[in-house]
Amino acid sequence: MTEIIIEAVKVSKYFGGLKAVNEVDLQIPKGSIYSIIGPNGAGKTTLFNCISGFYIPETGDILYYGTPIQGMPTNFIASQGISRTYQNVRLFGNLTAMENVLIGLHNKLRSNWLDAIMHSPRFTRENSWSMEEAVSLLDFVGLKGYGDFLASNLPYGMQRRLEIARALANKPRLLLLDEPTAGMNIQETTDLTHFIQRLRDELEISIILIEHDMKVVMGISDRITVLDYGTKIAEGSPDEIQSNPRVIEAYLGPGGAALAEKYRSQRRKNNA
Amino acid sequence: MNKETIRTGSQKGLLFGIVMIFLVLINFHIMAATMISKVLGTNVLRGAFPEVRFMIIFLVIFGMWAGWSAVRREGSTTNKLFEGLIGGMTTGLVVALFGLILFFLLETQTDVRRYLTALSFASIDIFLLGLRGMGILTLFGLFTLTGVLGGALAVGLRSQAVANFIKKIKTSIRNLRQRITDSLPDNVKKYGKYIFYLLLLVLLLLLPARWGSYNNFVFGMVGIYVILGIGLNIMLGLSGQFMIGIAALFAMGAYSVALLNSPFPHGLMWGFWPSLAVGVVMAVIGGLLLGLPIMRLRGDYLGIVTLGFGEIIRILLNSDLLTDLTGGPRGIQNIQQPTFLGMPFNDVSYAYLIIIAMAVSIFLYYRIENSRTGRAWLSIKEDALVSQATGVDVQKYKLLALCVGAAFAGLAGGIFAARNQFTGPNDHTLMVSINVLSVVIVGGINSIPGIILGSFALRGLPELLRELETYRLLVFGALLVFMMIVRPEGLWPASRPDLEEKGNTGLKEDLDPEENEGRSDD
Amino acid sequence: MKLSRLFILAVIFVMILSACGPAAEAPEAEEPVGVDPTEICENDDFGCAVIAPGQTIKIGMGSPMTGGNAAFGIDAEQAGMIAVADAGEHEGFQFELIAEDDGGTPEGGAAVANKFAADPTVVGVAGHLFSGATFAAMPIYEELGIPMLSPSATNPDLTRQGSRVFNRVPFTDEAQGQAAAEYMFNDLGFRKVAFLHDGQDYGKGLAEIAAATFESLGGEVVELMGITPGEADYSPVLSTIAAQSPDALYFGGYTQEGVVLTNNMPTSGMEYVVFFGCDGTFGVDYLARTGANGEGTYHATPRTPPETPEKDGFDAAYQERWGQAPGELSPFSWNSYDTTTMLIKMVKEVSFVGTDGSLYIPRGALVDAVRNLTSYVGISGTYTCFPDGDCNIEGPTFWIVENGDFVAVN
Amino acid sequence: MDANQSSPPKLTRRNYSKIIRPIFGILVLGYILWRLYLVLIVEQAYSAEVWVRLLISGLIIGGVYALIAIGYTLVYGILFMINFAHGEVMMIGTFAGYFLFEITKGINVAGAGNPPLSFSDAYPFLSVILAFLVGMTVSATAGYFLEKIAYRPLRGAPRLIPLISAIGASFFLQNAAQLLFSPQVRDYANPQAIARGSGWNLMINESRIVITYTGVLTFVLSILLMIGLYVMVQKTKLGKAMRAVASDKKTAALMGIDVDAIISRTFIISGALAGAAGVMWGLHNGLVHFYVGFLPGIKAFTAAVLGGIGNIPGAMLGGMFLGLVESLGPTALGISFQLKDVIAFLIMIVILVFRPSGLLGEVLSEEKV
Repeated sequence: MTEIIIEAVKVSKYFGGLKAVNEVDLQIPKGSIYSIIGPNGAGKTTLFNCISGFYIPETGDILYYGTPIQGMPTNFIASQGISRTYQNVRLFGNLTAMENVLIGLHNKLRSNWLDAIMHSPRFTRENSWSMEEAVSLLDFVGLKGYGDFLASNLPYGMQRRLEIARALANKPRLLLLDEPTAGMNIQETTDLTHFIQRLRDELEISIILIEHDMKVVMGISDRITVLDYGTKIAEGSPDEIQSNPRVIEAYLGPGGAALAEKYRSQRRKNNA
Repeated sequence: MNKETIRTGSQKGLLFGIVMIFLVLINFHIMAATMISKVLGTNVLRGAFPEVRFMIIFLVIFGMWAGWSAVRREGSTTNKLFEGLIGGMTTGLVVALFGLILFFLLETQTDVRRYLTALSFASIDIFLLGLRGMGILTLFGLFTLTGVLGGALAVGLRSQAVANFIKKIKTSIRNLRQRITDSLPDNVKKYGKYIFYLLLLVLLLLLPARWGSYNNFVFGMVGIYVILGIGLNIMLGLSGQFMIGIAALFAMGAYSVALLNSPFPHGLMWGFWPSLAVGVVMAVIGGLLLGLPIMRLRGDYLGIVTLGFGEIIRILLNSDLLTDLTGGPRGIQNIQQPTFLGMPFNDVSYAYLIIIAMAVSIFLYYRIENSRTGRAWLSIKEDALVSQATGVDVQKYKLLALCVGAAFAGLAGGIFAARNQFTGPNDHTLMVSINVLSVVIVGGINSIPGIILGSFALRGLPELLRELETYRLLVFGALLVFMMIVRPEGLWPASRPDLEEKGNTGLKEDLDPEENEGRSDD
Repeated sequence: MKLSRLFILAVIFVMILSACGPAAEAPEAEEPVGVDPTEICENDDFGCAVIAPGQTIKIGMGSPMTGGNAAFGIDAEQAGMIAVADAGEHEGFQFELIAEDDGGTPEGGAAVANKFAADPTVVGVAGHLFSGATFAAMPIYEELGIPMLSPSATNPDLTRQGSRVFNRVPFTDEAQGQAAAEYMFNDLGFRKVAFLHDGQDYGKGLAEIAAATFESLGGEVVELMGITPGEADYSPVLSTIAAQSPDALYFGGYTQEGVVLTNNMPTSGMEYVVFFGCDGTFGVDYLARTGANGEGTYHATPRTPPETPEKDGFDAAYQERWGQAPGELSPFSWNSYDTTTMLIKMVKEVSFVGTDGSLYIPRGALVDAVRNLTSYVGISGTYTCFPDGDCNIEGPTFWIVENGDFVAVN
Repeated sequence: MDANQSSPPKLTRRNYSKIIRPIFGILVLGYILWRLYLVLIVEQAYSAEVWVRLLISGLIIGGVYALIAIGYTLVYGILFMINFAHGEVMMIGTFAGYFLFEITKGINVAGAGNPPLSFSDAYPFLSVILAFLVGMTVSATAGYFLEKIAYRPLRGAPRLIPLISAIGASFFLQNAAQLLFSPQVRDYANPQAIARGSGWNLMINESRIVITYTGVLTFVLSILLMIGLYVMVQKTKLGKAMRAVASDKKTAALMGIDVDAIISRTFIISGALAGAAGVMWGLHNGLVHFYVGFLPGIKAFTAAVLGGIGNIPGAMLGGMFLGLVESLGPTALGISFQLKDVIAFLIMIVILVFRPSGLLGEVLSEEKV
């Protein structure tokens, strides 16, 4: 059996009376691309926030390599190799792209302010290393030459990729991508899909993906979990999910399963 | 000639008329006339009244300005002239009406100085140009005339020909500069910055010995505010913590040096250098004590808490409670002068000390800013939450920013106290914090040249404005508003560094990948 | 782009520098007419101030003219202006008062002192008004031999520095505080007194000394407390003190707080408690603003000569020129007039016209002349300077307010 | 790009503020409780009438603070800027009221042969209303022009920029008043009927407690004005527009609201409140001078933040709270009155440490993602 990188055990998060996440269990195998889907307000981002430490779940455990991490400071969780991106891009807008990536490298560097003042060997070494690392990361996400642009001046698609570069700088073991293709056109979406696969294949990063674009989800996911009203309603491979009546119902409302079946058979007919 | 013309003209005229009335009510017309007479070489004793002709020059300038600003950008030349006329006439009318009241006061010998302190008979008399009743008409005529003149001037100077001329001059200057730059050898171009710094250094080394103690003092004041500004910028500009209590940290440095190096109240004579070190450490401790409980606060809440902290420290320094420790309101006098290699300090050596302290501060600032620490601070300022999720220990770095900033404030305070040989609670009021805040923002946040310019503007300007006597803070306040409106981004806004090239040309071959990996592990 | 910015910076910098060039050197005496200044000036400890024909003899004054304490500085300037006007010409040279704003802070004091030091025609300083500013300014004048004569800096430490140039006319807190305590205990028969001060160096020193003396006399000090200056309502502190039912409330501070205290007393349970002020609360302003509440309150002044024509003349001139009564802005109008006049008088005594027609003022001689001043009858008292620089040797006069006027009681 | 390490991470946790804050809170709270215990139970130094007097003066000053604080809060709520010159706007109102009373005092309304009777003594009610109207109008005008000249050109600039502009405006107004009216401290000429210090007498423990007319006027009027403002903001069209602008300027503009006009009106309203506070200040305390707005301005700003800046009931609560702390604090804790601002600021810091958005402020959770 493959190693489980992160596991959620009956995680619940309430906002007042609202159960945003309700006793959700997740098991993400190492090296997989795992998608979480569900209608708006299903609690996907809340779950992400629980994993990355923004929220402390009311009940349940989040186990990272088998160790509970819920309630830890977010920076600590990040330092253990969990990086994330955000639903609406959150870059450091008044800093350059380079600087954004360099901040992402924060945990990989050890030089402190004293080193900076004295330009100690450690500082010099780390400084040139980090510069180079940042440049190569920008290169990796296809932003070569844009390093000295203010992040807020970059076009939207580039901002998305810069955010991923910043997350990658942390050398994550686990990458949480929150709707990475939102607002992208078809070409960009396709590129990004390949890019995500490259991340997993080349860098061996496990990825959890929140995504609305079913084409992307179905195309690259190893496994998919479906949340609805904070509750996990299905889990399985893309094929299993596609034919799961509860999922279809959640997306299309009661009776949706039948509707979908009808639609599918019609399409099959047309194809034939 | 249309409605718009009359409306703009009369509006501007009214505005200028009211401003003129205000200026007369605060006796500024006398001040202005005195300044003009000084510029023209006739000295006027303080408290004495200048001659009427200088007053007239002032009125002419004012009237022309009124006419100038009444002229709109669009419209025909006649229209513009007419606008100037209307503007001047309205100003004249308002001023004449006011003059009528003044004339009435003068004739009936009604003394209103109980309420309007500046309105003495002599002042009224000079405003009416010494002509009494005729003065009112003269004023009206004067403003009408100068209004047209101002309008004409505006028409003339804003005309296409003049614009072309200015453009031409600008282009030729640019060409000239380009040619000079081109003709310079590459080495000079490359090291131009360094040559400039070298020149600046030489200038800084030569000047203090040459320009007299007053300028040394003012320069020192500016330098101390530069250091304070750098300290505040680390808190405010880099890590985004709104701090209005830097006077408290300043006081910690000043009082440490004062208490440890003066015969009273404790008789500790540690010497300047050790006490300065203690002062810096004390300020850091102060920053730490302030920072620890308030880590969660943000924005204006942080601002008011730090303001409260500053006030608490000042009141405590002044209070009966700590009188035995800090000398209370009497402050600490006879702070011993530092010696360097056995030589006692005078104003010139203080200027050098401050230059060195400034240089060191700037150096340290740049080093910290362009490092992992500085970038962590910047990211906190931009978005603390994301910064933390990216791996920055936000609380630790916020606290670090407070401490590092406090160290600069302590350094400034220590030098300040020793230089004045005295420090008391009145040196550490809220106004100091507000001034430092203004220095940073007026100069340009996160920009060292900006902070230096800001210090010159905010600490040097009031000294230069001393000629204006009691009007100086009035003028200063107006200038502050004006500066913010004209240059909201600061006098010298910061720019982000260009890093990408640096990374590309980095010492690639020197790097051992294994080493990097090892580093990321520990 | 960057270079051009640096260039601008350099230009600005150079402009600032050139704006404040080195101070003009004193012209040297050449023509053999009049007194030869060489010998006198060379023998003088600080050399001579040289006033060329057409220049004025400048008397400096450092005072807070902006900010919360502006009233003090404006008043001192206005009184000083009158003094300069009264001084007239001297050997064809005019006097001029240069009043600079020091904000009352040490920082400002040092700035003003340096400004004066840079001007070779400033020969004396009628100030500074506030002790903190005075402390910071003193070393600078000390170096150049510019005599100071402060109208209001009362910090006792000022005259304990061994300074050669610093002198002052107000009496020290010791003299007044002791006398006040004795007067309250012996003459008025108070046994329980609360002492308040405004937390500034003048009021605090005064109240502390008065309280200590009062206690040593056998009286009970029910409270010795500072208040926050500048407030508009002191009923809370008065209500708290009222609970201890003192006979009198002694206050060390200035008119502004004194008036508020007096006006708050009746509504704070202190309607039967006597308000005992100091020379800081003496003045027409107090009378005008307390009205009936001020009846029966005590105040102090330096021993004032009976209403002299000079004083009346000053009062009239002040009213005429500034439209306000002296004492309305601060209690130091008369002191400021006196200090300026004294400095002018001493300048007149020691100065002489040199061979080149310039006026020579030996600075060291002037410093000594001010220090050796004896029995000078001013409008605010008779002054003799002690070797430490305190010029007021006489005890205070106490005044009671009766029917809206001050009446001397001793 | 390095490959990931497979070793599981070691997990430790550290969090400073979680430890520091309780310690800080316990220290301060413990000290306060200990002092309270000493003064109230051990010493029992003060009897009831002292507390009543302190309470009364606390409520009065609290009312004034609250009124000025609302001005800060209104402006902050809409522009997110600290109107540092607000205290000066109040000062202008105080002066306006002063001049009105000087005028009404100067008009003699008694018929021939009667002893002179001034207008303000003959019609105290009318002249007080007039004074408030004039004071509020003048201050509102000042607020309007302040916004137009010093702040409007800075719309859209970073938040600290208008703050500096406000500081400059504050300098300017203060010094203008000093140059116009001299730094002299003046007295309000109250109408005879509501002379300062006169009032209803209340006997507690055979000791007279004066409930001054001016104090009652101040308190009642400030409460009425606050209620009026609250109703206005909640119910009227202008109030709704203000709230809309406060929550989102862009959307409000899209909805057809003239944002600039609303901002102008906000400044007018906050100026009018400051003017009313200024006249109250003058009537109750008597003092008027160019510096009169500075201290109340700072205090009211503190009060506004304490209550949760941008929140109108918060400003009221903060003002009252601050007034009471200032008046009762030193006595209740047995500390010198010199340190009353220390107590006030310290309590404010403690409150903000535990409620980082003020007493009634929206609790901005750190989790807001």
